[in-house]
Amino acid sequence: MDVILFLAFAAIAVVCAVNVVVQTHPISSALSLIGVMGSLAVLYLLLGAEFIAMAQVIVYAGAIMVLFVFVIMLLNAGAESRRGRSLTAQLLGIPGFFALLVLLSYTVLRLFPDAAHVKFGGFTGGSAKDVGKLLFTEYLLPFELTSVLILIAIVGAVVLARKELE
Amino acid sequence: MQHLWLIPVLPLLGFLLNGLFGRRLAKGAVTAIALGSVLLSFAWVVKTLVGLGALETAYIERYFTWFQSGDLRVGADLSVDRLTAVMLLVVTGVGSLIHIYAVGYMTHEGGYYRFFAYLNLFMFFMLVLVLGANFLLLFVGWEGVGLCSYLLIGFYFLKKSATDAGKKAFIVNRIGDFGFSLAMLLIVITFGSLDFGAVFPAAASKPESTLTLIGLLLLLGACGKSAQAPLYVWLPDAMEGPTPVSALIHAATMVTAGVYMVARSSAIYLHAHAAQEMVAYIGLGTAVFAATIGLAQNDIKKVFAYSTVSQLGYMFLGLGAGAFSAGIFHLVTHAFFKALLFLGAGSVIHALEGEQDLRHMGGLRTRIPVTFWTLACAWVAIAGIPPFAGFHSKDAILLAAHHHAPWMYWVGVLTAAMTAFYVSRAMFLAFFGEPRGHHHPHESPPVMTAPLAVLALLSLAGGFLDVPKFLEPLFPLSEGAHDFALVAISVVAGLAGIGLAALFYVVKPGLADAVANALGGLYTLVYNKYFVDELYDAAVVRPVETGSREALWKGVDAGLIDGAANGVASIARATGGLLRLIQSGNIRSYATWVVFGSILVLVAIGLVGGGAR
Amino acid sequence: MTGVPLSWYLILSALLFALGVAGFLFRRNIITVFMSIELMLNAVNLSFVAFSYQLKQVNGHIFTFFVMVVAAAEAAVGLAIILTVFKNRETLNVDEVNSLKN
Amino acid sequence: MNLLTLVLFAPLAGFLAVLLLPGGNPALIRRVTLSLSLAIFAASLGLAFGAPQAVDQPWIPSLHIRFHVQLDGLSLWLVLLSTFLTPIAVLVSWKHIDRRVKEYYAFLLLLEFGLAGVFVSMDLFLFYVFWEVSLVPMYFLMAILYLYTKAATFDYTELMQMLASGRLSLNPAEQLWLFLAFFFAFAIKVPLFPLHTWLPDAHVEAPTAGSVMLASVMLKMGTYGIVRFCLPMFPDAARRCADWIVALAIIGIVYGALVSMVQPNMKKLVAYSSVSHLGFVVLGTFSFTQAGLDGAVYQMLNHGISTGALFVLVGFLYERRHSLEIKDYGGVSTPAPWLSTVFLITTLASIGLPTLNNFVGEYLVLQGAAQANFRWAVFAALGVILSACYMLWMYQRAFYGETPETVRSHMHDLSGREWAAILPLLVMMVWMGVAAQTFLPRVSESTSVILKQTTVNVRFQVQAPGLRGRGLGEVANAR
Repeated sequence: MDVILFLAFAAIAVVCAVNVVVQTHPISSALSLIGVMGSLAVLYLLLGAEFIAMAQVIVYAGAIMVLFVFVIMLLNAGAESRRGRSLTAQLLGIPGFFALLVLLSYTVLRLFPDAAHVKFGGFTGGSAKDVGKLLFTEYLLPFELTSVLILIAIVGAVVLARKELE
Repeated sequence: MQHLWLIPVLPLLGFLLNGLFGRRLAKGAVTAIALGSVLLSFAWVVKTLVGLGALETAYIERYFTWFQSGDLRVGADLSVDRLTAVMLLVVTGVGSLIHIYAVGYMTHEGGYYRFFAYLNLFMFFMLVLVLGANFLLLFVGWEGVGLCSYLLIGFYFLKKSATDAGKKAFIVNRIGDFGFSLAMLLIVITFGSLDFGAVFPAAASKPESTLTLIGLLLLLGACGKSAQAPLYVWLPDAMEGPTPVSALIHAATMVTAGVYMVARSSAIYLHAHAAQEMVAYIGLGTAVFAATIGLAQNDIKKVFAYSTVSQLGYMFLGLGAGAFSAGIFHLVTHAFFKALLFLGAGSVIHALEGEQDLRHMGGLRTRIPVTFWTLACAWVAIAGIPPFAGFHSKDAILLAAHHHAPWMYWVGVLTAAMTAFYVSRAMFLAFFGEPRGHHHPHESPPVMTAPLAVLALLSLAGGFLDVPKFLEPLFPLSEGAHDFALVAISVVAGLAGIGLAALFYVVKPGLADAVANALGGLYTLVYNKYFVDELYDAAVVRPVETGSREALWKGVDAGLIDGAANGVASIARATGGLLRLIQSGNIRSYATWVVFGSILVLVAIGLVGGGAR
Repeated sequence: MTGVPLSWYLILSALLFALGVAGFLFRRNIITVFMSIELMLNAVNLSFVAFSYQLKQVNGHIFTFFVMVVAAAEAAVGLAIILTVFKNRETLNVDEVNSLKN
Repeated sequence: MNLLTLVLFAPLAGFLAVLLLPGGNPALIRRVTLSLSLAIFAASLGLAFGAPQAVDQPWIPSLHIRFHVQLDGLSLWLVLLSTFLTPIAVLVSWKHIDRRVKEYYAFLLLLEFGLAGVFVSMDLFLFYVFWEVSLVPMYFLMAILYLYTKAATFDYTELMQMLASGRLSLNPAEQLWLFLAFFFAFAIKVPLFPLHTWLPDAHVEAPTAGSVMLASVMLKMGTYGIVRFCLPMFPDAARRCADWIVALAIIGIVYGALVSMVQPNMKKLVAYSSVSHLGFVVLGTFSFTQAGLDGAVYQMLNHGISTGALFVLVGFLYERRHSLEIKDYGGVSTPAPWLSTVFLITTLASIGLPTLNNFVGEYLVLQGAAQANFRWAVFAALGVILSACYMLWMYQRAFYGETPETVRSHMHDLSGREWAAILPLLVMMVWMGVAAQTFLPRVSESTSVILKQTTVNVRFQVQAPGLRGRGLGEVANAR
């Protein structure tokens, strides 16, 4: 069951990710990205990360991607043109992509040759309660700092956007 | 405790009071402070010396450690022995007289308080110089009097020639100090201390080559301070300062510091044969050389300045010949008569409202009689006429020279004749014959003539102070017999000099010019002081200055080093130009490079095997 | 059933990351580029969660949480910048945005 | 919280405080900065009396970097020099700085923080952080990282213990390269000939207070680093390179003096004279003698006081006449007698007149150099002659002679504020010249330790091939 679920959602994630990259219209890319995120949420669940899975759906798929779609609509962005390619990106990009993939995989495999197998329910410490406990004790200061960060980001976004829209 | 520190500190207080508040004080108060501090200091010297009695050994007072590094400790220690006692009396005694004189001389000058502040500061440093119980304290005084000399020569700082002369004095002295400093360094290396009490007793056990080097380096220092060849050039120029300064610093006290220092270091010189020989050679050479220049000078102060150089040469001759006490003896008598000569000259200049050229004087004998008669005392003293002061001391030196090497005696006698000639020439030109100036001379006030009278007495009778006898515990008297023939020859030489001068300038006034013309080139050479200044200027000053500007600053600094730096910069710029191709501003090519870089990192991790635990 | 080897998750993560990189490199639309970045962040999050499983610790979840927060903030500011750029330059093509001043 | 920490961080707090002040009130900012800096100076005076202080706390534990600050005879006076000169820098820029006043004074305090930090850091990483205030010495960074890879610590005390016990051993080549990397970074800062050409230009551009701080304290960071780190950690390499470095130092002494002589610009003249004076410091350091090291450290302080004062005075002149060219002056002593007197005293201090501060330092350096090699002293002493030439010549041209109308109309004597800035410096010149023992024993205490460290290691490795160490034994025999 674990294997089937993993393979299914991993496949969806990869296909959607490829779609993000190859689609020329941003709105298609955005919708594909939502697919990636949704399937990742399932994978998180499989890994025992309930809270993160929920957050993934609500924050990423829900909030962030809506923002993206909203901006795409606002700017009325169309399919991208084909001109003006970067030569460097062309020359180095494709070999770079494969080199990166191979190397990352190699490193990962080498670092974890005998890691345990993942079974659903093998780790149950990822509930909202557990995460919350840790978040509000040991990671209290970083947590508070992120709230400040978000506040600054909101202010920054407002300032940036307002300036041009007035 | 005799509180030796009071001796130098009193003038220092005078300096501080006058220097800080002098501008706001009344002239009378400035005078009182300046004179009072020096007179008190003199009184304290007398009291101390009486209190110390026979002074068979050095009396030392230690105050505080000036600085210490490792085993080397330099203390603020003062000491008095018989040599110091003589120097103290000369410095404070003659110094006091000159201070009194200066009150009259400087009355009408601007910067009255400044003058006396400097003069007091000078007294402070001079007293530290003679009282110091180690070489470094001696050096403090040594540099300090150099500073005061600089300030006082450049006292009329609106005159460029005056400030030039001050600067020249300081810098030439610095060349001497270069030698002195190196000598001190070598002394510390050799003896491990700078204290006189530790160095001199140990001198006998040290290798002669080291002692010779120390002796020669000290001699270089002495040459600078005491205006010996080849570093004498600053002293004639120093006459730009006010006349009391010339008398105090550049005749009676400061310039004799070199003599004092060599005498103080006699223990080293006695074991450094070559160095001592060198002292004699330099002294004799300077004595003759300066005397010849003195023959043809027309500025009354310049004549006396060259005379000072020459007389200092005499003292060095005495020291070099091993007669340290004779050298000090001459130092004392010279302080009397040369101070008198300068103060008298100052009185003449004062009377003539600033005229210094002998050719514009004449016939002053009746106009300013006090000055004339006191100067006459100095005249007979310096000419070596028995039984006056100069005769005794010069005689002692010449006898020692004869004992050392007879030829030195003969050169010394020749110099004595020249000395008698140029002083007589100055006297005849100034006081005899017809008045050549258009001035209306007036006699100086009593505050100036009184010190002249005291000094005149000392010049006449000073020779009977048996300084060599007093110094015998320090410098054993040489056993040379008192040869009357030698004495007679030198006296005759002096008389001949006076006679010749009388012939030239009184009996047949035209003769001098005729002789000068006959000598032609030789006269021009002497008249222009052998062009030594010009030679130094062309050989040292110009090349150094031009070389520094053109070669070092503009060449090496701007050209070579900055050029190299700019070269590096242009290489960097060229590299930057290459890299700039990458900096396209295109986000995606940047990203490509980031990827490229992370791939490299991964490869590196793979190669190094990081993380494989 | 023995379950899925952890390395599969990691390789999936690497694959998604590489795809994100590829998207970043090849796409010219600035919004798509931005989405590629989000993709890379997600790939990293997956790694974190996987490691967390392996080590039986919640810390990885916390990091993921923080990454999400940063991503949200970044999205807000980034999209605002994109808006501004678009207003100024009338383009979303990154190749045409190659200097800081007009 | 001990006094050392307080003195170290007070300027940082002051920096923040000044930044928070309203920018529209420059008078307030000046007063606050002045009183802050005075208070810091007063507090720092306490350091001279109490027992030696140290703070040693973990800072970045995972990298084993510690916040390790310590005060000894070497650093004490340099810290005091920084805190002493900051109020003076505030005073001399009182009128001169009229734009961006807040930023200027705030950064003056930040600079004080950095300088004090450099002098007390006993952790190489911490030292680097403080050093960053002014310059990015890449070689230095590389060198300390290399050391870190070998020793896994940045802590100086620990490094020295490891070196002494042999747990950390560097082969001669490693020592040489590490020494050179450290030395190069420091030598630029000193600056040692031929790396000095940045200095005159920097001074001409800097405002008065900048020049004062640069010349007085920041240049000392280089010489301090050499004495503190280069010598004890790499003694063999230091001794091996000593001949070359001394040669450069002597060239610097003579060369700086010669080039000073022909400068038409006062600030450049003083800047080149710094090259000459700091040559003495390097010479004393690499003589490896007690006197030389004491003299070198003392000379650092002396140079801080007297050259600082010279820059202050040149700044005063500039405020009046708005020119740094010597030819634009002349006869200044008639309209401004006190200014001239003070300038003269400072000049005399700078050329090493006994009873003023520089003399003691120069003498000890020369003594140390002479003990190591008499020829060094001979060449270095030439610099003493030349210093008289250029300083007095400048003084004569600027202050003596007839006063041109252009000068007379601008020149007035010292104001109360100017007195407040210069008088402490004058007092220090005399004090340090006459009562050198106030300062020297503490200095000797530290330098003798450093000297011992350089000697001990030589004894260990004296057989190392190609090493011709001049051990202390030889020096002792020479005496």
